[in-house]
Amino acid sequence: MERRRCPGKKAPDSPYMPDIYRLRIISNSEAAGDAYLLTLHAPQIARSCQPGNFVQLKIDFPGGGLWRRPFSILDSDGDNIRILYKALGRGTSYLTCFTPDMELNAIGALGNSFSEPGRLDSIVLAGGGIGVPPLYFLAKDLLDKGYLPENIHFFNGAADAGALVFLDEIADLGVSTYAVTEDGSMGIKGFVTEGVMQFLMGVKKTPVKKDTSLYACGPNPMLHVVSKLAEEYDINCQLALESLMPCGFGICMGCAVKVRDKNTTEGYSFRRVCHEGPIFNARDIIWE
Amino acid sequence: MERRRCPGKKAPDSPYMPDIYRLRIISNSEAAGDAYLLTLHAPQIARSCQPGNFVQLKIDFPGGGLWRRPFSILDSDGDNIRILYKALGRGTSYLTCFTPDMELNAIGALGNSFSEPGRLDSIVLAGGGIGVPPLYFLAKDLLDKGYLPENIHFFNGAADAGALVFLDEIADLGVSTYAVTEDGSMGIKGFVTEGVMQFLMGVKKTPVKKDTSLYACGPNPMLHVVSKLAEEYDINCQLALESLMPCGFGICMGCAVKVRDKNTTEGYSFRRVCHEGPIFNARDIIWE
Amino acid sequence: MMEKIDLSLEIAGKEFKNPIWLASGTCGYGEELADFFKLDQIGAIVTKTITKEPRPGHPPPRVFETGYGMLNAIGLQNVGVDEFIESKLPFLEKQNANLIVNIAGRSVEEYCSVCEKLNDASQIISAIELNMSCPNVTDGLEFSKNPKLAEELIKRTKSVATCPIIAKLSPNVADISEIAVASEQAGADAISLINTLVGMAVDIETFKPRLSNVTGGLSGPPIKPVAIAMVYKVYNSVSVPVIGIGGIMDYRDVIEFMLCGASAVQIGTANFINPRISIEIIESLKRWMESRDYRSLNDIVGKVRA
Amino acid sequence: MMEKIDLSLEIAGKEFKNPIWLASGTCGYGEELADFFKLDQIGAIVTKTITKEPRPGHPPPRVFETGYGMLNAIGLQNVGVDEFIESKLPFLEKQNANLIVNIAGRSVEEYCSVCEKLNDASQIISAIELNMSCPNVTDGLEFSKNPKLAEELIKRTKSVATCPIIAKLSPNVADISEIAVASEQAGADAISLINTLVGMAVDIETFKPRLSNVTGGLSGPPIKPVAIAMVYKVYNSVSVPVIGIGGIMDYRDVIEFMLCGASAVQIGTANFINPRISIEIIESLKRWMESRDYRSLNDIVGKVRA
Ligand SMILES: Cc1cc2nc3c(=O)[nH]c(=O)nc-3n(C[C@H](O)[C@H](O)[C@H](O)COP(=O)(O)OP(=O)(O)OC[C@H]3O[C@@H](n4cnc5c(N)ncnc54)[C@H](O)[C@@H]3O)c2cc1C
Ligand SMILES: Cc1cc2nc3c(=O)[nH]c(=O)nc-3n(C[C@H](O)[C@H](O)[C@H](O)COP(=O)(O)OP(=O)(O)OC[C@H]3O[C@@H](n4cnc5c(N)ncnc54)[C@H](O)[C@@H]3O)c2cc1C
Ligand SMILES: Cc1cc2nc3c(=O)[nH]c(=O)nc-3n(C[C@H](O)[C@H](O)[C@H](O)COP(=O)(O)O)c2cc1C
Ligand SMILES: Cc1cc2nc3c(=O)[nH]c(=O)nc-3n(C[C@H](O)[C@H](O)[C@H](O)COP(=O)(O)O)c2cc1C
Ligand code: FES
Ligand code: FES
Repeated sequence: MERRRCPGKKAPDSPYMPDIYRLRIISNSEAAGDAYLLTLHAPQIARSCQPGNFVQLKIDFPGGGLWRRPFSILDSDGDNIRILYKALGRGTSYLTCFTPDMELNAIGALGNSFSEPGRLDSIVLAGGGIGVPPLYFLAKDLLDKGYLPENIHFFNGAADAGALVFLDEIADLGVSTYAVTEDGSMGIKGFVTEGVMQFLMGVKKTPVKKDTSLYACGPNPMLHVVSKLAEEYDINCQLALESLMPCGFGICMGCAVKVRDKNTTEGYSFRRVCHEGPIFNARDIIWE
Repeated sequence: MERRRCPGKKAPDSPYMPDIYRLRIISNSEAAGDAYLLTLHAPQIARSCQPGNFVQLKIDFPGGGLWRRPFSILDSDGDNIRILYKALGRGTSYLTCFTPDMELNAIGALGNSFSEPGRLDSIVLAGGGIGVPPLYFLAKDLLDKGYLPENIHFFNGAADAGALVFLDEIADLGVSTYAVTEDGSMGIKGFVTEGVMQFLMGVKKTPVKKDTSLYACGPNPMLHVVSKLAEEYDINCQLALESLMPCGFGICMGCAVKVRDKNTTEGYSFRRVCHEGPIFNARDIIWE
Repeated sequence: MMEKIDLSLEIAGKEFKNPIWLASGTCGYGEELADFFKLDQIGAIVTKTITKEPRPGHPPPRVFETGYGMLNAIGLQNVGVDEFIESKLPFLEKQNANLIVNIAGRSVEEYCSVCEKLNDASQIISAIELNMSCPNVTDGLEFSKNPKLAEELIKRTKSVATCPIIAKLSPNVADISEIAVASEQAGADAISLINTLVGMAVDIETFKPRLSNVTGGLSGPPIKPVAIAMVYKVYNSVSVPVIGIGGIMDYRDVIEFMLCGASAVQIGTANFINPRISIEIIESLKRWMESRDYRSLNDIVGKVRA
Repeated sequence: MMEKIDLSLEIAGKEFKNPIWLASGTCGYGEELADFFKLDQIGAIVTKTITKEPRPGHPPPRVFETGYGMLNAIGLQNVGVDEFIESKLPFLEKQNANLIVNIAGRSVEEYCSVCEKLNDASQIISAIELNMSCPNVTDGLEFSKNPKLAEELIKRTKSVATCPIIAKLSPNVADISEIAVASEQAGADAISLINTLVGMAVDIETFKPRLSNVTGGLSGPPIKPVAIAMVYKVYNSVSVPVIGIGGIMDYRDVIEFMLCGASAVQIGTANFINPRISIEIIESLKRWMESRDYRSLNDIVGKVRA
């Protein structure tokens, strides 16, 4: 596996380094699908962040909690970044109570970014649950860079229609948007991987061959299936991984993921999801 | 030392027992002298509490804090109790952020109460710093019971005029009110004990002998001096003690204070400030 | 549905209606907690350590809050075994509380003499718990650090006492299973753990230790992971029941202990914050078991998938 | 005014500009933290444990948050001493970082061979810290539990190494001063403590341990009172400098450790939450000393009024 620094991560042409900021909250309110949308005034981060990057937020919720909490950047405009989050546990639930003009201590932007697909590829984005944010940012970024909306296929999966996150906003980008629900209450029935598989089967059958690039973010079992699909169909696939992250900037080795590594006697090594990731090539990951 | 149950503490004629309540906040706002006034809707406590009683509030401030925090009851009307507190540390500072209609988990009423003075005694109340609340409640209670306001002398001490707590409200009771400030910026100059001493000297010189009852609440060094004065002038003196209180209702033995005890071989024993107290006879306390 | 759930357990022939007990030193002799719930609802109440003679305990300050935990050095303040039998036992009997008496002494003889005195009341005592591990007084601790001494203590008290003996161990050792195994071999009917970890705090204003005794015992949530690791280790070393103690604040903590091998647990510091916590935990535990379709503690105890 | 305050200290002839160091395993090899501050500002950086051969470390999950603390079982993932010298040392040298290299091994020989290799770079290494105490791998721990082994390890490494040796002790022992004394007698130039406490946590949904390694090391605020008690005990047993570690989150914690005898401290878990914490602590410590009119660390170290 090459150890290249991915775009967004202190690329040689960018003087940007992650830093600690006190970010003012612009807004923090409910979005569709049980999710919340948080807008933070963060000029330094906004100007340099890339799809896949994340921030580590310090949420001092009552009763404690030691670590910061990692959140992907959903997108950025000149001065602000947005975060789309679900209130799953203690920290994220408490985060919903923060109101405009309060400040949040953040470290960012952290992590690497995606490699770009070929100009004419079919681009498949597969987000399960709260896996939408990095892919949304990627879709926006690709459109900015001139990729054609009709080449971008965004699969958004959830348990049911009510839990689908940010579906309208994705559709508003103009990309092909597919809802996938486990209970079939909207769109394709099944896991989000079901939708992706159907799409790949369809592509295979089309006479005009096109390369496909697959990007996915979601729970590990989903990413595992996605990896298998990518292998089966022999397509490029990048995954945005999650992990427990005590630090988020590479000093604790806690967020490790097992990757193939020919340079070690073991044939594998552990990489930091926060620092060499969170974006990995699917074929590098060793699933256990 | 007799082990009698003091009034307010499950007296045989009262079926009242301390309990755990979720109390609705009626108001919580700044009062004079850096203090805050908190009104809680607490019918069960309000109807049975006595001067000297306290409640244990659970304040889930960010970053933790395991124990509840004890606060004297300032007074009660039919349904509500009031608490007067200073924002000294992490818990009390966070308490200032609570707003009406939020709830506080409380245990109460806890602790014993004062013994009543003789009907015609000169009654001296000495509160240092945030020592005012139990004495204010006592003064109100005595007035309710028909004690004459002119017999009640309330000494209220603080570092300076600005830090004097609840002075106007005390004066409004109609009792003789004396401000004592360390820097002399208001009233008598010196520690609150200075004011008490001057008063006791004055009483000594008056031809008509009257018994004096002294009640004090404040920091330990102050209470120590008050005890010495009481001994010197040979008058009844009751102290409302403070202590670190892990539980507040008698099960941890953490809040102990050393008292004379002829029934033990050591000549002393440790009593629980929360349970046998917080009101003690000054002459029982062993100061170290 | 809830009725079908059986929370009971047995230790050395004694029945406990449920596995939620109150830890020694955190429930007095039951009198104060009886204001908050009926004592016969909980599995057992373990009394504050009783010694042969009454003890005044350490001077204040005796306690200090450390983040989300606390230090204590109470110094085994207690009324002594005679006064305990005379004035505390009758109340507990009247309340129908399932009673475990925790005892300590400066020597094996002292432990034995307390046991002997308690024999008269043995029909209302379910077990004696040996505090071999109080970090705040010199007695006890040695027994928990030296397997030979532990063995002697347990053999001797077993030969005297008419009710089961529970050995309560200290976490302040290199290998707790060594002491647990020695205790089991000497005849202990159950092992309870952990007592507090030795800790200290200093006031940086006055330069004085926060406790008059300088060091004290750390309890509460901070010690839970340590307690769980030790329960797991001891469970895998002995075959007598293991009783888990340390930092339990809710029913989830109880399940964690049970998965690692605790047949029962004791609630300590949490009683200070919520005197009704044990009752609430019993209810939540039942509901959780029901939701998972478990019928008895056997479905949980030791079932960690390590 | 601030200029008059002298935060420096000396250990075995090596000068440290201040007593705020970064603990092993919580600062990598300095590369990532250099994004947040200049490494030459802190007293020393103690590198992640280095072993003779590279080690992959334990599979995930490796970490778990426990209340206001955390468990870890990284498993000494490291690049091995050769790669360390080749690719990590040059960066640290360029940054002018005061460097302490933490090492471990499966045998005394392994420790010694790492020491030997480091000798070539000894002009830029202020000290070697022996990790005698990692609870997550079998190596190391025994050395910290058995005074005889500790003595042998230190004697042998001292005879090989050309720079001072710091013995880093485990808290998972019955009497830490025993090991400290043995270490001092064997020639250790300083004692650092504590490493993590053994802990465990279980997911009650899946019944699986939270760490792949089942148990791990507890760090952060929960262990501070334990660390302080041990530093105090060791300080009163040895005369070499003691370095305090465990749960330090701010300058007040540092002062507490120093009052109990720590000549210097290491910041561990706190770096994860605030990568600039060490720099902030140096500033606050200076301000506090100034406010109290203290000129040097001698005014604080060991000054607890117990
Ligand atoms: C790189 C990255 C990007 C992420 N982006 C987003 C995002 O854009 N939107 C979003 O809603 N969520 C995102 N997450 C997940 C988010 O960090 C967790 O939901 C959050 O940390 C949970 O915190 P809590 O206090 O609410 O949960 P807790 O009460 O602590 O625990 C609830 C659950 O969350 C898990 N969890 C706790 N801490 C972390 C952590 N540091 N990392 C991952 N999981 C954790 C626990 O294992 C537990 O299952 C991301 C995670 C990573 C690693
Ligand atoms: C019986 C009793 C009645 C009291 N009545 C009042 C009152 O009416 N109004 C009022 O303002 N204050 C009262 N206090 C004091 C009040 O309890 C403390 O100020 C409060 O607990 C401090 O909490 P904190 O989190 O703000 O402080 P922390 O940040 O925890 O510490 C700040 C300081 O407060 C002290 N402290 C912490 N916890 C306690 C505790 N449980 N008991 C006593 N001191 C503590 C600490 O030693 C420290 O010096 C009373 C105390 C007692 C024992
Ligand atoms: C204030 C206090 C007093 C204690 N007294 C005793 C005691 O007398 N005997 C004993 O065996 N354990 C005693 N303990 C230890 C507890 O029984 C228990 O083992 C320990 O606190 C860990 O549990 P916890 O974290 O739930 O509190 C005491 C603990 C506290 C906090
Ligand atoms: C994630 C992590 C990794 C650690 N790795 C090492 C290590 O490799 N070698 C070592 O001697 N100590 C290691 N430690 C222990 C720390 O150096 C320190 O002794 C301990 O964490 C206590 O300090 P703290 O509470 O400030 O974190 C590690 C600690 C953590 C949290
Ligand atoms: S979270 Fe610490 S190295 Fe990745
Ligand atoms: S505070 Fe627990 S006994 Fe008084």
